[in-house]
Parts: sequence; C-alpha cells; structure tokens
Amino acid sequence: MKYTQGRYIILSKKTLAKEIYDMTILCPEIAEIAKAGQFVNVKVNGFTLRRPISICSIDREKGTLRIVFEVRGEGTKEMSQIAEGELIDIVAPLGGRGFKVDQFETAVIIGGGIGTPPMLAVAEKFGEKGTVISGFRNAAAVILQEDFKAAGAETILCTDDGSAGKKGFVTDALKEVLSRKKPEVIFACGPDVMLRRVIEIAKENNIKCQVSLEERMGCGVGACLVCACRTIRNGDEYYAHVCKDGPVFNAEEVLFDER
Amino acid sequence: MKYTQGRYIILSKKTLAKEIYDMTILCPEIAEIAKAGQFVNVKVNGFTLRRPISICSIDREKGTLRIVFEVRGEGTKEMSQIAEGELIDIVAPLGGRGFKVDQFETAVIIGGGIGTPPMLAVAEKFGEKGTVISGFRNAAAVILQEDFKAAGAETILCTDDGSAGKKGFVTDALKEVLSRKKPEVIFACGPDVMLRRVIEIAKENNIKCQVSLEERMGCGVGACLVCACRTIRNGDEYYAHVCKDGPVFNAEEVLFDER
Amino acid sequence: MSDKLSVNFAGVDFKNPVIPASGAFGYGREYENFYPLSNLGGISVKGTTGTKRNGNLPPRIAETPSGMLNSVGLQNPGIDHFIKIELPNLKTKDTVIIANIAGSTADEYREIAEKLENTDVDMIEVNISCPNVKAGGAAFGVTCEGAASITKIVRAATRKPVMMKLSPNVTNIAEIAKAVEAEGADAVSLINTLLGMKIDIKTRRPVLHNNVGGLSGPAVFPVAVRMVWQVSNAVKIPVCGMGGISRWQDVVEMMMAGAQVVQIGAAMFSDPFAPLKIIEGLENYVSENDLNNLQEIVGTVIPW
Amino acid sequence: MSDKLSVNFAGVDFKNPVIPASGAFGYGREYENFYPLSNLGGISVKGTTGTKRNGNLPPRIAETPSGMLNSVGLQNPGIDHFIKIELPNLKTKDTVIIANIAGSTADEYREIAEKLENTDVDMIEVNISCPNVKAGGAAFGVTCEGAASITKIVRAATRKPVMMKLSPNVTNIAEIAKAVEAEGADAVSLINTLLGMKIDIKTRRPVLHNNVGGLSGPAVFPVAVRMVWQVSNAVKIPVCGMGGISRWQDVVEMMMAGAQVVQIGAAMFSDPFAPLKIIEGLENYVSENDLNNLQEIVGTVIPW
Repeated sequence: MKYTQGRYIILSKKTLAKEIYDMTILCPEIAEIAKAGQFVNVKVNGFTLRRPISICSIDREKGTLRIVFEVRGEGTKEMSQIAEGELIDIVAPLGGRGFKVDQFETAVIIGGGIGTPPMLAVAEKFGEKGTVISGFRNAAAVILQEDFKAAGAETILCTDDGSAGKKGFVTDALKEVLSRKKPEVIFACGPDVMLRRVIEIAKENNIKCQVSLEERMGCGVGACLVCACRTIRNGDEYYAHVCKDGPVFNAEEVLFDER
Repeated sequence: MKYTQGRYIILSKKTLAKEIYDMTILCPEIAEIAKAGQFVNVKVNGFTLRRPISICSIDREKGTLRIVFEVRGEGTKEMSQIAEGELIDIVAPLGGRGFKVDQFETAVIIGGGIGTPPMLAVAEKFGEKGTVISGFRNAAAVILQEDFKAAGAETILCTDDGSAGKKGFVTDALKEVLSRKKPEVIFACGPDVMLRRVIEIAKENNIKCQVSLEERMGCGVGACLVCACRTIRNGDEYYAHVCKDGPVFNAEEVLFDER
Repeated sequence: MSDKLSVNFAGVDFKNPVIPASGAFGYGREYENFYPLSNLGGISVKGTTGTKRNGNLPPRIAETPSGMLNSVGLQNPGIDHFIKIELPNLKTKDTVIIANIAGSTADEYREIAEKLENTDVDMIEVNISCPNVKAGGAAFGVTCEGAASITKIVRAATRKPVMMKLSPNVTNIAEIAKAVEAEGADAVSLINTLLGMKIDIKTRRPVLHNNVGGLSGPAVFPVAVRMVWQVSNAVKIPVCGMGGISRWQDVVEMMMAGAQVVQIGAAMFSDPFAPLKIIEGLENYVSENDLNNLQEIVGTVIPW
Repeated sequence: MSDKLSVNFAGVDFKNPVIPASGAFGYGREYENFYPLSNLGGISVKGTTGTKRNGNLPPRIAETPSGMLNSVGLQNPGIDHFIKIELPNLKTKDTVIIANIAGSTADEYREIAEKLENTDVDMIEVNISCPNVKAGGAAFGVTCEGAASITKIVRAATRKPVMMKLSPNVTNIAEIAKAVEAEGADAVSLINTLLGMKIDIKTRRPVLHNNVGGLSGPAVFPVAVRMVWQVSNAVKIPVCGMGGISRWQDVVEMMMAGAQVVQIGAAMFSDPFAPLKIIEGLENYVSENDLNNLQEIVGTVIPW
C-alpha cells in the first residue's frame, strides 16, 4: 500500500445541487492506484482535521479523480471555497478496503443522498450489468443521474416526496428490482437506517452485500483508532476502523450501534 | 469620542520596500475625525488579536486613510495578503492622544524605520514649517521621502550604512538641525533607543517633545489594560496604556523600562 | 428585544444572560464609544482590590493558537475610587453591575466586601483565581480550604449575592465548587484562565514579563464546557459559564452544559460588538426553536 | 542528516529528539506507507494494556478551535500481541522503541512491565494519565501517592528506563513529577491531554460517546510549555515535552522551556509528514545558529 500526500490542481469545479460541489483533481499517481470505495483526505485551512471525501469517479487515462461533497459544516464550507485552478492538499488513496467488484458479473448499486457519489465509480465498473438505485429528499437534491446513465446502468431514481422519479425509498425500489432480477451482489452507501434495511433485504434474498460506512476520522490511515465501528471478526465483536479496515465492509461483518 | 468598526474597501495597495505595504482605505466617517498619531486596529483572519497600525496620512476630501505597515510576523503577513478592491475590517480611529500639533508653528519631525509612516500625517500639518528627519538601516529600507517633500518639509534622510542620504543616526542629524534652527517642538516615532536619545537632546535644548510609543495590545480601546507603559502622572509612577492614554506622550511623562 | 432571554440569576434579574467578563471591559467607559451598555445583560467590572494597583510590567499579552495569554496582574484604581467614581456612572447604564473583587489577604477581601455592602452594586463576584498575582489570587482558589475560607469571610460581610470565580488550574473543580457552596456562595463563575507560557525563541525570553499568564479564547472552550458540566452537576447554586465563548452557538452549548448566564472576554478584542451579535443570535435561536425562555435549555445536554 | 540533533535521553541514544506520540502512531505500520520510520528519533507506541481492549464506543473524536478531543479509551491488542507481533517488526526499523503501557490496576502495570523486561524494548513510558478510561488511567496520575505507587511498582519490575507520562489535569504537576522522581523514574513526559467536552447543540448530545475526552493540538501548547518549564525546574530527571507541537519552532520553544526530547501527536493528522518537516527545520536551526548540538538550547529560557 502506498499513501501520497500532495497539493494537486483542481481542473474543474461545479455545483451539482444546493451546497453540493463537484471537483475534478489532476493527480495521476493517485488515480493510477485508486479504487472504487476509497477516499481522499482533504486539508482545510484553519482546521485541525482533514475532511475525508469519497472518490466519485476515477479516470486513469486523464489521471484525474472526481469528488462530490456536501457542505455540512464550517470545514466543508471552507473547502467549497477552493477555486478551479487552485491547489487542493490531499492524502490519498485511503481506505484499506474499497468495493470488491472483480469477482462479480451483475450488481445492484444503491446510493442514498450524499452517499450516492462513491457509487458512480462502482457503476462504471459494471456498465450495463449494473442497476443503480439512488434516493434523495426531493428533486432539488438529485445528483449524478446522467452520469449513471452514461455508465450504461439501468438507473432508478427515488425521492422521499415524489418530486422526481418514484416516490418512496430506495429499499422499495430494491424489492421491485429483486422481484424481476437477481444480481450477484448489492453495493450500498447511505444513511445507517438505509444500510440496515438494505442488508436485511439482501439477506432475505440470499444475495451478497457490501456497504460503505462513515465515522468521524482522525489520521485517516488507521493509526489513531478514532473511527471505530462495531463489527464481527472471526466470531467475536471487534471495533474495526472505517479508514483502514473499511470504509467498505461485507454486510455480515457490520453491527450497527444503537444511536 | 466615537469608535467605528466596519469593513472598508482598499482603494489602492502598493509595496514600498521589502515586506513594507502601503494601503489606502476608503472610510469617510473615520477619515473625518481621525488625527495624526492615531491608529487603526485591523482584524486578521485566523488570529485572535487585531493588529494596531498607525495612520500614515489622512485625506478628508477623498475620505481616505493611508496605512503603511511592515510584515513582522504571521499576522501582518496574512494582513499583507488582503488585495486591492477587497474589504479590510478595522476599528478606528483609536488612540486617545495623537500628536498635539495645533499650538505650534515650527517643528522637527523624526521617524526611525517603520516608525516613520505616522510622521507623514504630522509633516502634512506643518508644510514648509516642518523639518523631517527619517532614518533607515539602508537604501533598500527607505520609504516616504517623496511624500515628505510633497508635504513641503525640509527632508533629511539618514541611513545606518550611508547607502542613502547621510551616514549616521537621526539623532546626529537632529543635532545638526538644532545648530542652525530652533523649532518649537519635536515629534518622534521609532525604536526606544532612538526615542530616549531624542528626548535627551530635546531636553538639553529645552524644546518641547512628543513621542509615539508602541506596546503589544489587546482590545485597543483601553479596557483590557495590557498595553501598559510606565509614565509619570502628577508626580508618581503610573502605568498608562498606549492605546487609550497614548500612543503619543509628552517626553517628560515617559519612563522607559530596562529591557 | 423580547424578554425571552431574561433570567433571574442568584436573585438578580438580568434582561439577557450575556455579560462582558471582568478584565475585558474595564468599568465600561470604553465600550460606550461603540454602543449603549443597556444592551448588555450585565457587566462584570475590572477586578478591584482594596487599594490602587499598578499591575505587572509589560508585555502583558501574547497571542496563541485560537487564544491569548494575559498577565495584567489586577491593575486597578482601588475599591474607593470604584465606589466614588465608577459605580455612580455605571448605575446610570440600566444593566446589572457585578463588582469583581480580589485581595492579597482574607482581610482585604473582607474590607472590600464591607465597603460594597452599602452601595448600589447588584452582585459581588469574588476572584479567587487570578493567575497573575503573587500573593492571594489563585493561592486561595486552588484548595477547598482556601476557597471556602474566602467565601465564608465575604459571605459574613455582605447580604449581596456572592458569586465565587473558580480556577480551572485544579485537579477537581467540582470539589471546590461544593466547598464554596457549603459556605454560602450564591453562585459560581468559571472558568478563569488556564495558566500558560509563551517563549520568544529569538530572544529566549518569555513573551510575558510575568513569565506566565492566563490563557483564554476559543482554545480553552472545550475545557470550560467540561468544567461547567461537572460543576453544575455537583452543586445546586447557579453557574455562570465563561471561557472562550465567541459565538451565540457557544453560549447555547455552555447553557446546555449547565450555565444560566455567561461571560464574554477575549472575543471582544477581535469584535467589540461580539456581545450584541451573540444576543441577537440567541434571540433568533429562541424564536426558531419556539422557546418561551432561553433558560429552558439550561442543563439539557443528554449524556451517553 | 548530521548528528547535531542526537541526544542521550534517560540513558537511551536517540538520533534526533522527535518522537511520534503514543496514540497517534499506532505501532508504526500505517506511517510506513509514507516514509521510512528510521527517520524518526523514536516511536512511542499505542498505549498497551495487559489484555486486549476494545476501547470506547464511537464517536471518539471531535474538532475544536486549533485542537481536537479524542476518547479512544486505550483500544489495543494487549501486551502479548505487542511483544509477539508488533515489537519484532518495530525493532527492524532502526529507531528507538518506547513501549507505552497502561493498566486498570497496579498489578496490571506490574505484569506488563515484567513481560517487557526481557524484550528488546528500549524504554517504557507509563501512562498514568489517560483521561478516557474508567478504572486506572488518570485515577493514578492525579495524586502524588497514586503516581508514586505505580512508579514504584514498575521500577521494581524492570531495569529498563522508565518514563512516567503525567496528567495536566492537576493543581500542581511539579509535585507529581517530584513524587515519581523520588520513586526512581528515569524521566517524565508531559503533557497528556486536557479533559474537555463538546456538545452538539442540534442533538443536545455530547459529540463524544464518552461524553468527555482529551484535548490536544496547538490550542494546548501554551499550557504544555508552562508545565514543561515548571517540571524541568522542579526535578533533575530529563523531560520529554509534548502537547500541541506542530512546527519546528514549537520544538525549539519546548526545549528552551526544559524538554530534551519531544513527542508529536495531533499535528500528524493534518500533515503526516510533520515529524520529518520538523526534523528538517531543526537541522536548519542548528546550522543557522552555529550549535554543535541542539541540546545546547535545553532549558535556556531566561525568565524575567
């Protein structure tokens, strides 16, 4: 494993929705080895901690990484101020385990809200063999639909209020999809409540499932042990660390905290 | 007394010498009441304390203040990054006592190094009746000579190494000037060692003298009492405060610390 | 301004819980050049001693990451000057006046309290935690016995509400709070500054002439919140929270931790209008959260 | 790299005084993906206990102004795993290995020290100041008696250099340093983290699941410098300084205050290369100031 820390130029910056930014970073040596499900740790001026941002898409030819993030607090707010053409300081690629895609032919790829961006890199792996289900609060929050279609995936959009796509949750759409086809694997990233339900459904249908988790991080590389998440490892409970042991875990490993 | 806090546009920004910046700020209501010897307290992003910067020149017609400052540390470094056309957050005009110029006809005006800028506003009061003596390390550090000449003053330049103007200290030049004319008052701003010597010479020649002092400040308005300087007030020692009781003091009030 | 920010703290009615902290606001004269003091919930005046003090030699301030160190050392004109000159002026400002007092000896505390007993001062804040003076100051504040003894003496000397200002430079601040409560304190305020030091590596001299000084500013806020939470869980008397508050959100956090009122210090150095902006922010918070009174959030933090 | 940064600290030769702090560097495996560990003066490994510990529930970290709070709670694989798996790997890295140990009971400290006695560990750092565990930890570190008792037990169990890691959450850290010196400690390291708290005002829950946690980062640096100065003036044994160091200038300041070596923690989270950049800065400082060895500046601060 090799971690790189450096300052790279932002080739393009867009706003995809309210408070949701899209940056393409030129960093060939990182793009070369980055995998779907991994993340970059971004330095933000004036803040003690870096901000972990999942990788949305990887372009080895162009040597670029694409990240899509939401302004959630002062740190991501400051991060959103970095302009096109300016340099962004990142440590990457991080995440000991991304999505394991190679051994599978067909997949259902699920993203909830700001958990949707990392699923694009996965969809791009499966092309027409992938079915993407993404869910958002409402039409105004919808992102990346054209990108999923461009990746070749069957693309199903859901919104809580029905203002775009189907009204309802991604889990409803998932059941509908499973009623007509059985993928080899389900990949998901989103709120805990969504992941729990997805894992249940996958289990009921006896389908392998991988989920990407989130936790407040410190070093981002597995040394400080702050981003703990409860998992089962060889039978007994183990506090794995999202940054190093994840962020992607097999469904059967995950134990959600009662929060 | 009225203090104003606000964000004002920087109309022009220049570099006068290495690490010495010159900013003209549009702030009519402040320029209207500002006096020579007073200062502005500048907010710097990422720092707890404001940076007190002496007022170099006041233009009531244009409603502008001019400040000239040197980069001494990280705060002033950050301050020097504020660009022409951007806003600068200042509290002003501060300084309970500026230079008292009104009751005098003729003056010798002395500035040492970065203590020179506030003397321009004084020189502009006296025009041809003023003699300006300014001293710097070397030619590269020389600033404001044309401005002093434009103000109409007889302008004497000294450098420690003789690379510009006369070789020697401002106090040597002061003695030379006093040998041919006797001003009603001497105004001075600069390093403590220089001020001590100027005060001695003024005393020997029985000439009134006002000096502008410097001390690390907190609130800048006289409430926090950190910028104390030892003075004599009605006979006994008193810790006056540079921001409120000064920054300008009569020579006979000042007691220099042994530092 | 609605009265939804009003609070009766230790028997005194405040129009809002925002109080400029002792040492940061002098006797109020300077900040009047910015805004009417009547906007403030109250004013904790500069720490005042039995007789005039010059304080420590300069430099008295040093900047630190998200904070500052100060070593003023209780420079003040003395209690008589305060009562004769400053108090009458302050009493015209339509805000609660808190006399902050300090002494080198127990007797000095007693004498000051006695002199204030027959004045219009609304409340007495007793500083037993000044880190910048040789005698007295923190010496009394770092042991239960010392803190209790000063509380007892001041309590006996006055019927005015007595608020003891506690030092954070101790192993167990809750125990000290209990000790002053036991001796009849009406309230506690915390935290005073953390003792710190900064060295100029070029001159190899401490930046502060006093060598060490008190750390304040946002840097210490997490320590202040923790101590306010511990103390408010340990005593029944009300708590005045302070230490690094710079935004209205910090006040809400401090109140959820258990403070009924708060003091603002270093924040005013970078923004003299900080107290007013904070009050405005609290007004909005109250209406956006449909509270009848801001006090409803006091101590509402839910520990895990 | 010259040897002008070398130092013999408590009998152990360090090629330079820069040591990643316990808890910030795991057992070194992760940072090897950035640079060879042989660049470092030494490594203080993750706090290790008698048996495997899971640590506290997440969230375990919160950001604060110029600092951070953590409440990991000594998650570690236990001393046997350390000796069998981690230590052999670390010993191949050509740098000083400091075993940081912690226990819930005096016996646990003794057992761990005994197990380490016949290993290749160069030095033992005894953590009696972890703010994030219920039993043991800070409980021992906040009284002279507690600190002395653990020192005595570990001292009796090993001939390796013993460094006691002190808590800043005390009234008088110098007294505690004297107490551990009297029981035979070879060195002291300070400061551990300051106890702090952060509350999410939207959820009204503490951000840390442990409610409180340890504050570190530049925010605490002035407190660390003050304590290092007080302790190095109170004891004869050498001092390892830590707490908010993020630049080479901070190391110089900490050394002038009295530290012979230093530990770097939170700074690595924002810049994994911080230790190397600091070492480079110290190299330049030594040559620009014509020093034969950086140790010449230790304790050279000139108080007023």
